[in-house]
Amino acid sequence: MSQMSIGKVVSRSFLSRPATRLYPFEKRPFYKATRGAVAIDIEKCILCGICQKRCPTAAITVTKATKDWQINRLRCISCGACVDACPKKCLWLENMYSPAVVQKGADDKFHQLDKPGLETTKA
Amino acid sequence: MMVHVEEQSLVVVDKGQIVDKATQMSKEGFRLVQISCLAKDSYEVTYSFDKNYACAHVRVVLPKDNPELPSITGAYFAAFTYENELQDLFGIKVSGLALDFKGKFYKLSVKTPFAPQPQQPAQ
Amino acid sequence: MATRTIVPFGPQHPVLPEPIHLDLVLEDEKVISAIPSIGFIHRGLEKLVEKKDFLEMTYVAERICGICSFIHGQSYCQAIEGVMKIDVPERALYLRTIWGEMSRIHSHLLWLGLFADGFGFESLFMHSWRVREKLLDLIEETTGGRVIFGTAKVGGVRRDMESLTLKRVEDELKIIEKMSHELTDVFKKDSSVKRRTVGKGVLSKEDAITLGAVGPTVRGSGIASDMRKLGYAAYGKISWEPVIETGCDCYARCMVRCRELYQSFDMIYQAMAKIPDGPVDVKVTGNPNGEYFARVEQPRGEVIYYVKGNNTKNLERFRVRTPTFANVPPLVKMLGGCELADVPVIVLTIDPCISCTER
Amino acid sequence: MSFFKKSPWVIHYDGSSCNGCDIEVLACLTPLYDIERFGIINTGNPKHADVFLITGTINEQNLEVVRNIYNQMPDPKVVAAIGICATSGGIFRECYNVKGGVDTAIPVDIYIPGCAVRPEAIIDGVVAALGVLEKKAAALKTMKASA
Amino acid sequence: MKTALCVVAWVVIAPFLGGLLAGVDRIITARMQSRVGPPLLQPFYDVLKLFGKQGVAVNVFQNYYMVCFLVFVIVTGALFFSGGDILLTIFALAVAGVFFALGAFSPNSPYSNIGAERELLQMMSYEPILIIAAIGMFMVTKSWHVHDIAGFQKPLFVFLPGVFLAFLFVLTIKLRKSPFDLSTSHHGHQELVKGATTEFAGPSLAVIEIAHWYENVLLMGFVYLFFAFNWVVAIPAVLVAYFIEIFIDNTYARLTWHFTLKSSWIVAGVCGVVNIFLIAFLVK
Amino acid sequence: MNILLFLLLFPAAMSLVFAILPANTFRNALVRISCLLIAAGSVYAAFVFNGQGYQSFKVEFPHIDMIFFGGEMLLSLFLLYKCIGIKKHEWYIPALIIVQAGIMAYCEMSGAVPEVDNALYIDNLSIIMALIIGIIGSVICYYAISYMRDYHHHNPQMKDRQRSFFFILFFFLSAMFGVVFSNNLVWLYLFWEITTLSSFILIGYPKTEEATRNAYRALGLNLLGGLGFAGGILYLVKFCPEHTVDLARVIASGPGLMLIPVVLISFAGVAKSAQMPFSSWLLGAMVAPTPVSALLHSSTMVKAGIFIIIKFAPVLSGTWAGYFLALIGAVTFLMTSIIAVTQSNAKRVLAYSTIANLGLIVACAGIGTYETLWAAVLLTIFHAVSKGLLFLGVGSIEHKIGSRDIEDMDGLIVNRPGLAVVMLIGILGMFLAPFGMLISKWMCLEAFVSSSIFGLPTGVLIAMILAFGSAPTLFFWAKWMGKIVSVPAGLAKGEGRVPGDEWTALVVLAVATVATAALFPVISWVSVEPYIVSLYHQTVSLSQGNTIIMSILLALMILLPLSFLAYPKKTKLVPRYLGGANVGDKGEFLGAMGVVQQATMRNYYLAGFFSEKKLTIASVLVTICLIVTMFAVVKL
Repeated sequence: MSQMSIGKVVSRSFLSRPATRLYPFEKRPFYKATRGAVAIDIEKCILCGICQKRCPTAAITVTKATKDWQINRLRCISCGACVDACPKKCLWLENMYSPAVVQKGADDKFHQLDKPGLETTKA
Repeated sequence: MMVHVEEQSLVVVDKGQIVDKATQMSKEGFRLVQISCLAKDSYEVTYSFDKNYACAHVRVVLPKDNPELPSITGAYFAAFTYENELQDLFGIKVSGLALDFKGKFYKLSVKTPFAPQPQQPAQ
Repeated sequence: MATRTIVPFGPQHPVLPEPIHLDLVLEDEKVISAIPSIGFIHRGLEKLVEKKDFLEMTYVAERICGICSFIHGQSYCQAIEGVMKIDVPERALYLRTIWGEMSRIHSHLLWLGLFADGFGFESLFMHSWRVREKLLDLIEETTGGRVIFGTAKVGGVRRDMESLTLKRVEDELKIIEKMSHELTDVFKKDSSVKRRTVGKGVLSKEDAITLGAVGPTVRGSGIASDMRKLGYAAYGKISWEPVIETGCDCYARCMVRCRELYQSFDMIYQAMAKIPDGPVDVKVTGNPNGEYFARVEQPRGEVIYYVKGNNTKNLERFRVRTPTFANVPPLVKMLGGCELADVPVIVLTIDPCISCTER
Repeated sequence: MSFFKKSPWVIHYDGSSCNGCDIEVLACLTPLYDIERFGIINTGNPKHADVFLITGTINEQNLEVVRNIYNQMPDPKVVAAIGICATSGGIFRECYNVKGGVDTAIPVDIYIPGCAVRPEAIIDGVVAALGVLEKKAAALKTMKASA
Repeated sequence: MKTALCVVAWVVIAPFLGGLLAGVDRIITARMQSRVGPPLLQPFYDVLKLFGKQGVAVNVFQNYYMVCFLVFVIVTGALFFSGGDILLTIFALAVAGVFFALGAFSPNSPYSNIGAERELLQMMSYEPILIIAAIGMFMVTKSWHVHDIAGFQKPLFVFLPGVFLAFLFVLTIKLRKSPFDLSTSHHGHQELVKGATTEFAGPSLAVIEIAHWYENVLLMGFVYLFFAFNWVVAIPAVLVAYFIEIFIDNTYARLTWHFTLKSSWIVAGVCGVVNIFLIAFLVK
Repeated sequence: MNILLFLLLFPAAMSLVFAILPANTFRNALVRISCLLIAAGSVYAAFVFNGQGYQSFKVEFPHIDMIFFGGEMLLSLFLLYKCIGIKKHEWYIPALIIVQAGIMAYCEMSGAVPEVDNALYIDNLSIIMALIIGIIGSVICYYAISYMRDYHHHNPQMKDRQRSFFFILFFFLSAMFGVVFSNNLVWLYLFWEITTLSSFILIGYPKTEEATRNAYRALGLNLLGGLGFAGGILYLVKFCPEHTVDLARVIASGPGLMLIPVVLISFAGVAKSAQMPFSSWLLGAMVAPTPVSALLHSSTMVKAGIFIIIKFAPVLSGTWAGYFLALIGAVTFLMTSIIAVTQSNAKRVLAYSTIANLGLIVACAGIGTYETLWAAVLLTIFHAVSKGLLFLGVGSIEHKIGSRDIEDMDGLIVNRPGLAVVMLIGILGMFLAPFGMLISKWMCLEAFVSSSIFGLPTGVLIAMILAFGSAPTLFFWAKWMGKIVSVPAGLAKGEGRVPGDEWTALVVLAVATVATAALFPVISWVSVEPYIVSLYHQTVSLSQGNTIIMSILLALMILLPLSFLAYPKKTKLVPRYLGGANVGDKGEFLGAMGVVQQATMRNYYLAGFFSEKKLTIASVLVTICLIVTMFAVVKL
C-alpha cells in the first residue's frame, strides 16, 4: 500500500507544460491516411453509379440524366467503400472532416459540365 | 498462407432432451457460451458450450407454429439473458425461466422482429 | 421498518458513458438488489443482413462497437472466411494481430481511465487518457481512423503498414509502454485505489464458470480462458500465456487488464519481428454457403460471430454474442450486497460495452 | 453582455451509438483537447447543462429518455447531434428499432458529422452551437423584458 | 467601527477572493492533470451565466433554503471576521450546513436526497474536530474570541500541531475535495450525479456556488488563525495549505462515507485529543 | 407559603375529583380550569418569590412527620400488593420494596430521625422547576383531554380508564411540587417514591403485556435508585456526625461531611433521570400514551432526578465522586446520541435524545462549578420546553398520519404545514444555534475546559466527549428535519384538523420555545444568575456582544421563514432527476422489466455502522464501572 502513488506524475505535470493541443488556435496537420470527407474529381467521373450502389448508408446519389453526383454529408460515414469501388479512381477521402452545420441542408452537389475543363458548381 | 477454422462439433437433440443435455454439460464443467436462433421455415435454436477451448454446439429444431422451449436456467442461470432474447426477438415461448422479463427485455418497435413473420402491431 | 430507498441508476448517468439502467434498492447505502434493464441501444442490426450484402456487412460489424471496432470487423471477416474457407495471406494475419493488440491497448487504457473515474480519481482518468491519445495518434496514422479503424476486410486487411512505419510504431509503443507503467503502478499500489477495489464485487471461480463470465472478468477469477489460445490470426505463432489473477474481486480484474496491457505490447513487438512480406488480401469470389461460429477474444472477452449463408449475397443469419452480454449475469451477482459507491466501480469492472451487447 | 459563450456546461447522452462518438466526446475533456479551456464542464446533470450533446440514433427505448433530459434542461439550451448516427441515422438507419436521427425526438440546433466524429469537429461544433446559444439567450431576455 | 469595517469587507471582498481561489484551484488542478484549464475568472463567468439562466425547480420551497444557506454562511463569516466567539462561529456554520442539507432534502429526489444524507454524514465527521480546534485555541490563548486568538503573539500551530493536522484532514471534506467529495463534487463524474445540488439550476445554483466561495474563504480564515502570529508567515501558510488540499484532491480516489466517518473520528480522537491533553498538562 | 401549599395540595385535591368524574364535558372543563389554575399558581409563586432568595417555611400541623411516615409505609404496602403477579425473574422488585421500607422503618422506629424546623422552602431553582412543572405539566394535561379521547377512539379494544389516568396525572404534578419544595429529606423521599409509583401506573396504562413488563422494569430500576436515597437518609440519620435531614443544611455542610449521603442520593437521581445503565426504563415508557411520555420526559420524573443532582452540585463540586458522576453523564450523552442515529421511531429518537441531554445536565452538575451549574439549569429549562413540544407534536402527528415512524413524516410541510412548523421549531430548539440547547451546550464546553480537580485539567476529557457527542445529534435531528421538509410528488393537503385543545397546547409550547430562546438572557439574569450567586457568590453572564449576536441569529431564524412568503415563486417546475427514466411528474420511473416504479427516499440509520444492541451493552458496562468507581472514590 502506498500513499499518493500518482504524486510523481501529478507534480511533474504541474511543473511541465500541459499536453494540451491548443485547438483551434493551433491546428495539427492530419495524417495522410486520415479518413475524412469524400471528395470527387467530377470531370473524371463517368457517372457509373457503382459508388451509389456500394455506399452502405445511401449517402451518394448519382443522376445520369442531369450529370449530377450528390453526397449527403450528414449520412456519409467515411468508410471508403465508394473509393474502393470507383472504377475511374476519381473519388478519394480527404483528410479533413466535413464541417458542422446548423441546418440540415441540401446535399453537396457536383455537376458535370458538358464541356470538360470548366468549373464545377457546389450547392 | 493459412486458413484458421476451428473444429466444432454439432449435435441435434430433441426439444425434450435439452434440459437434460444442459444439466449434463454443466456437470461436466462446460461453460454456456451462447444460445442463438435462426428462424426460417422452422426455428433452429443452437446452444454452444465450451470446455478447454473445445466448443460443442447442441441444436434444437422447433416447429414454425407456437414454438415453445423449456428453460435451461436451472442448469445455467446465465441462460436467462439468451432465453429472454429468444422470447422477445423470436417469439419463442420459454417456460420455467428463472428471471422472466415477460417480453420487456428490449423495448421494440416491432414485435418479435426475427420471427418468420414479424408481428407488426407495436403500440 | 421501511427504510428502503429505490433509486434509478441510469440510463443517463455521468459515470456511464453508455446507457444501462439499474433499479437499485438501497438500505442506507447498501445495495439490497440491483435489477438491470438493457435495450437502450438496441437497434436490431443483425436484421440488416437482409438489406446489405455480406461484404457491406463488414462496415456494419465495425460499427457494432466503437472501442473494439477493429476486432469486431476482424471477427466478422473470420466468420465469413470460416464459411467460405478463404486462405488469408500471412501478412494480413500479422497485421490483424498488430492492430488487434493496439486496439486492446487503447481499450484497456480507456477502461483504466473510466475505471479511475468510476471511483472518483479524476487525475488518474485524465492521465490514462493522455497516454491513450498517444496511441490513438499511432492508430490514426496507420489506419486512418481514431476509433473506427476501417481496415477489416474479408480475405485480409484493407491497408498495409510499410516497414518504415512499423519501426516507428514500435519506437512509439515503447514510449507509451513506459508511460503506462506509471499509471498501472497507481492502480496496483495506491492505498485509496485498493480501498475502493479490493474485496469489492467478488465473483468466485465457480460462479464465474456457471454464470458464463468471459474475458478479464473470468480471468480475474482465476480461470485461464482466452480465445486467442485458439490460435487464430498470428496468435498461434507468438509465445504468450493468458493472464490470470486469483483475487476474484474488482482489484483482480483491474490487475488482469493492467498486465494484459504489457502482454499486448509484447505481442506487438513479437509480431513486428516476425511479420512476413507479401500481399495483404485475397480476392473474394462467390457467396457464403454454410454456417460457422467464429470465436475471437476482444478486450472485454470472447465474442461469438455466427453466420449462416445460403449461397446468396445476403446472409441468412448473422448473430453476434458480445462479451458484455455474457458478463451481465455475473454483474448481477457481483452487485448484490455492495455499497452504492461501489456500483459504478463494479459495473465498470466488467468493462461494459452496451452498444455491443444490445446490437 | 451574456456569459453563455464563456461557460457552456454540457451534458452527454448516448442515444444508441456505437460508442465511438461517445469516447470522442469524453476525449474532448481529457488533456489533449481539454475543452475546459472554454469553460466547458461535463455536468452529467440536465438541470445544470446548457448544451445537450447527443450521439447515436433515436430508437424506441431511448426516445422518452432523450425527451426527458431535454425537458429538464433550463432555458436557454442547445442540442448538438454528434456523429452520423445522430444526424441522420447513419448505417443503422434501416434497422427496425431505429427511428432516425436526433431531430426525430427533439429540435436539433447543430449537426456535427463524422464517423466516428473527431474531437476537433466536436470543438468546432460546440463553438458553433455557442452562437446559437447566445441568440437564444438574447431572445429569452427580450421575451422576459416584454413579459 | 473597526468591527463594522471588517464585516463590510468580508461581505464585499470574500466572494471575489473565493472566486479567485476557485479559479486558481481549477487551473492548478488542470495543470496537475496535464491540461491547460479554464481562464482564471472562469468561476465568475459560470456564476454570471447561471444568473442568466432560467431557474427550474422541483418545488417552490427548495431554492429558498439555499438563500438561507448563503445568508447564514455570510453571517458566520461576519461573526468570524469581526473577531467574535469562535465556538459560536462553528455552531453558526453548522446552521448554514443544515440549511444546505434541508435544501437538498426538499426536492425529495433520489440523488439529491442521498447527497443530503451524505452532507449530514460529512458534518458529523468534521464537527468534533472543529470543536476540538476551538477548544485547543482557547486553551492556548485563554480566549474564545477570534479577535484575541488572531492577536496571540506566539505561533499557534506549534502548540497545536495535532489539532492542525486533524483540521487539515477535515478541510478536505469541507472543501469538497477527493477523497471526501461525497455529497457533491466539482467533478460531474460521480455515482450521485451532482449529489446535493442535483435538483438546483440557474440562479439558485449560482447562490450555492457563491456560498461555497464564502465558505472557502472562511475556512482559509480558520487556517490563518493557526499562523496568525505573523501575517507574513500566515498568508503563504494558508496558500500552501490550500495547495496541499488540491494536491490531495488529485492524488486520491474518492472514498466511502464509512471511511470518512471512521477516519475523521479516529484522526480527531488521536491527533486532536492527544494534542489537547498535552496542552492541558503543559500549558498552564 | 400559601401558594406553596396551594401548588402542593390543589393538584392532589383535583386528582381525587377526577378519580370520581367520568370523561364528559364537565370533567374536561374542570381539567382545563385546574390546568390554568396550576399554571397561574406557579407563575404567581415565581412572581412573589423571585428575587427574594432562599425562603423556608415551618409547617404547623400535628404529627405531620408521622403522617409522612405512614404514607411511606402505605406506599410500600401498595407497591407490594401490585407485585402480585410479577414474573419469576422480577423477584428483586418486592425485595427492594421491603428493604427500603425496612430502612425507613428502622430509622423511624429507632427514633433517630431529627426534626426539621422548616420543612418547606422555595428558592430560585425551585421557582424554575415549579414553572416547568406548573406550565409545561399543565399544558400536557390540557393536551391530554382531547388526546385521550382520540387515543381510545384509535384503540377501541382498550378499556377506557381515563378516570384513573387523570387521577394519577394530577397526583403526579402534586408529588413533583413536593419534590421541589421539600426541605425535609424524608418528605422529599416520599414524594420521590410517589413519582416512581405514578410513572409505574401510567406506563402500565395500556395494560398490554409489553406495557406491563415495561412498567415493572421502570418500577424496579427506580426502586434501585430509591434504595440509594433510603441509604442516604440512613447514613444521615445514623452515621453522620451532623445528624440532619434538612436539605439546606446538608448542602451547606459541604463535601467534607456530606459527600457519602449526597453521592447515594445522586445515585437515585441517576436512576430517575434514566442515565446509563438505567436508561432502559425510559425507553420502555414509550408504550404509554403520548402525554405520559411528554410528562415523564419534559417536566416530571426525569427532571426530579436531575433536580436533586443539580441541588447537590455544590457538594459534588471539585470531588472525584462528582467527577465520575459527570463522566457517567458524559458517556451517556455520547452513547445515546450515537444510538439515536439508528432509530427511526420518532418517540425512541426523542427518548434517546432526552437521555443524552439529561446526561449533559448530569455532567454539568457533577462538575459543579458555577459555570457548569448555570449551564445545567438553563439546559433543564430549554430541554423541558422543546421536548414537551416535540412529544406532543409527535402524538398529534401519530393520530393524524397513523404512524410514529420518522420515515412516514415526509411531506408534512405540505400536507400538515401547521404540525410541521411546530415540529421544526421543536427540533430547532433541540440542536441549532441560536436556540437554547445549543447556547447551553456552548457554555458547558467553555466551563468544562476551564474546570479542574486538584489542578488536574479533568474537565477537558468531558469537553472532548461532548465534542464527539454533539456530532451525531446534529445528524439525527437534521435528517428528521429533512424528512419533514421534503416534498414528495403528488401530495395532497391532509384531511381533518388537529383538535383545538391539542393545537392550543402545541402553540403555547412552540411560542414558549421561541420565547425562551429569545428571552434567555433575561431568564438567565432574572432567575438563574441569582441562584448561582447565592451558592457561589459569583456567576457567569453572557457577554453583551454574544447576546447581540445571538439575537441577530434568532431574528434571522424568525425572519428568514417569514420572508419566504415574499420570495418570488415564479420558477418553472420540472420533474425531479431520475436518470432520464422519468414517467410522468409524480416521481415515477420506468424500471427494469418494464415496471413503472416509484422512487422512494429513506433516511440513513447507519445500522451496519452503529449497532444499538452492542452500543447499549458497551455503555452499560462502562457506566456500571463508573458508578462503582464513583462509590469507591467517595472517600478520596
